[in-house]
Amino acid sequence: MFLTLLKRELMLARRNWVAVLIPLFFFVIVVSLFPFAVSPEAEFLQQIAAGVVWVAALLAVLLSLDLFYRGDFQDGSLEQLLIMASPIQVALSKVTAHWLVTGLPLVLISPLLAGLMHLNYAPNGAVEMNHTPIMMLSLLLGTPTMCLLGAIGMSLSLAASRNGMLVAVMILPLYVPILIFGSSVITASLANSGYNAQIAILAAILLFALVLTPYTTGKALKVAVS
Amino acid sequence: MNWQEFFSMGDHGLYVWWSYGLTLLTILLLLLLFNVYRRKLLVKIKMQQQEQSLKARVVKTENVSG
Amino acid sequence: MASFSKTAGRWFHQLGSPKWFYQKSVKWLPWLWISCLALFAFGLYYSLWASPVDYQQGNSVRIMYIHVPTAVLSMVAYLAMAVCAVIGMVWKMKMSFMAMRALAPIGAAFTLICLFTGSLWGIPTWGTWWEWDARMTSELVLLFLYLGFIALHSSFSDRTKADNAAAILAIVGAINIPIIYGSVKWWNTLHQAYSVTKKGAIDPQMQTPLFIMIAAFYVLFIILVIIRLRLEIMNREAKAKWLQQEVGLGQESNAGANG
Amino acid sequence: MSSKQSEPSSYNLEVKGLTISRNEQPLLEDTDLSFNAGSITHLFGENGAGKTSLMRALAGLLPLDSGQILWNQIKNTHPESNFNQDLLFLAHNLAMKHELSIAENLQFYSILRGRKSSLEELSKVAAELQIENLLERHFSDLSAGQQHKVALCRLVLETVKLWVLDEPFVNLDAKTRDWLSAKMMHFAKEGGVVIFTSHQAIEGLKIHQRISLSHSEEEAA
Repeated sequence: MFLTLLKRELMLARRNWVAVLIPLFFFVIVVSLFPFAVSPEAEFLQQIAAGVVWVAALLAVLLSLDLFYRGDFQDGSLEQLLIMASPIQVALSKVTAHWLVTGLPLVLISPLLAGLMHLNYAPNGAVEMNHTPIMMLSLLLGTPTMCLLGAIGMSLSLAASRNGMLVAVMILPLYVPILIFGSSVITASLANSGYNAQIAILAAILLFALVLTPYTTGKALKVAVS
Repeated sequence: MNWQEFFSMGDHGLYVWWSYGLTLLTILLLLLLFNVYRRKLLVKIKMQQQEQSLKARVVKTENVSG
Repeated sequence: MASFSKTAGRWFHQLGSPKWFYQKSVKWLPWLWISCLALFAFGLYYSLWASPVDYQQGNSVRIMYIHVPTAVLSMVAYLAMAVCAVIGMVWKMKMSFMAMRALAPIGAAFTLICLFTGSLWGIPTWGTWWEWDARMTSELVLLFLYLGFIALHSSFSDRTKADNAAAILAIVGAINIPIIYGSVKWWNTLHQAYSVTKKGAIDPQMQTPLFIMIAAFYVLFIILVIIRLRLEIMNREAKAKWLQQEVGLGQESNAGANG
Repeated sequence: MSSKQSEPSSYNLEVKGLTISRNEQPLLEDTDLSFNAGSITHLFGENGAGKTSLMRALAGLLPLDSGQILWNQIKNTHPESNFNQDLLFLAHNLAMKHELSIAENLQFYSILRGRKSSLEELSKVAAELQIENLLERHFSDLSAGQQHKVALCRLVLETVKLWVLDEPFVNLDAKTRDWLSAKMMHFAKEGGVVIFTSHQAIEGLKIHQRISLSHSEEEAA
């Protein structure tokens, strides 16, 4: 049952693949705005790279939420899904599809942005350290949680109003913990001090969200449809 | 501690009195907001009184023979 | 035990009826106002006059007598909202949804008071009106949670959906509060070696005014919640017959309690 | 018709003490209804009388203020009750994805129902409704009438025991209306329960029960 739902979501995503790519462009554009706004020196960009990449990823995930929930809500297929399959499966299939289609690509193109932000810059003479894998790992653990929490916000605001800002206002405060730990992983690796603790906490938050969120999203979807 | 000292509070008075004053102001503002809302609701309730109260739904089930 | 659960059941059921609450609360309000003003008079005397001056921060420590109680109440209000949300969803009690909606603006107001008293306190002690101190930052995030709740609840046209959706958000928010507070505290120690505001053991002489002020703010909080809850009842039960008489009555006799 | 059901199902739907409201407005108070196996019920009522809300309540979408819905004597929200598997709910919005083709839409729903309907079944029912040459076309390219017909195909393709249809006959041409009436009667003969709403009576359709929902003008108690 879950696989059928997932296959459908992915088929739909493939059909309007342009709308799916937009969050990725958004992610790249937002990150590349910072050198204009701040300063292009490598030393400086490296300092803010972690935070910028993480905040841009957060916003990209929020932006792409609409695509996976609004359509089904409006043409009535959400009702059919909630009748025929259990709300938890519907929520899980939507979150998984959202992560596979938006979250994972964010992680995969983040090395490009690491380059843009001179993440691996080493002043001449210093040993060249590669921090990109760590950043990808932190995003890999962070993006699913973003999708899970975003799913709650989106399903709550489905019946509320059309504007996407409401989801952001509700859900961004809940992103604070993963933003703190996610970006501190990269800063820790920049200062080559230990980051295992942060990784562990990120993973813990992910598991915590994985257990609680689908049920809550299912409930919220039921409310939206009632 | 005479009155003058009491108010100046050793040059921190400004901040202390400002925070107590603003807190009082916020509470009063909140109460004022509630009163304005109350007046709006009174009008709404009066308006509901005149309007014909809600219509009951009647369900008639009849079996169609054959 | 049976009699206890019977009375608790009756009480719980009674509390659930807006009519009972609306009529009863008029009687409570005058008493609450009196005790609140008494506590405040007593508390203010102690905190502004009779309590010692802090050797380091001087008189500005007196701001603590507002900052701490409002911080406590801003948290209590959100947790109370989450409890009302759970009761509302499990027992489908309209009254608890009304209480949840009534708590939100008051909790937000207390968080706001806590934030700006903290800032005013920060100017003499930190030198700036905003410092990313662990407690202040958590209060700021709490304010965002309140605003998110109010924004969600008021953007629904159908009130039952608004209640259910906002209840879920309140519960999710309440579960996330400890995580947010913990991560902000950890993040704060990461970036700031020393803890700026001295929150060590409070000088015992300061403890009595603090407790009085906390009690005073609690009573004030309850009064505000009752007033806002009565308004919420008026808003949702506008069509009810008993309310129309009640309001008609209220107009002529001009009951003392405002609200 | 898809595979012949071995023995006619004997499930009936009972509604006890139902109270539903929309936007804090009570629509039905403490109503008892019963739809026994093999019956067709026509729910009649002007617009805004609460027909759709009642249908959504029967489909388990609208939370009930009080009362319960029993499907085969088991509460529909009970874990063991297979109410959701046996129910086919068709609403005004046809719940079809515009990006997908008709075949994909219908296949998806039949897989979700548990049995992937074969291409012959698809084209057979499409032929009955004269939309067989549109099977590969995207749902968005169809006219409103054709889209409605695609939704009706689900009635044939999915093996269920309870039809809750909201305004199924609206803007259908005569031929399709007769086709639908025939399908309903056939389904009822097999023991299925049919509940549908419509503004006017459907001639040629033998119904067993008519429920009319109307506002009464007198003061509420």
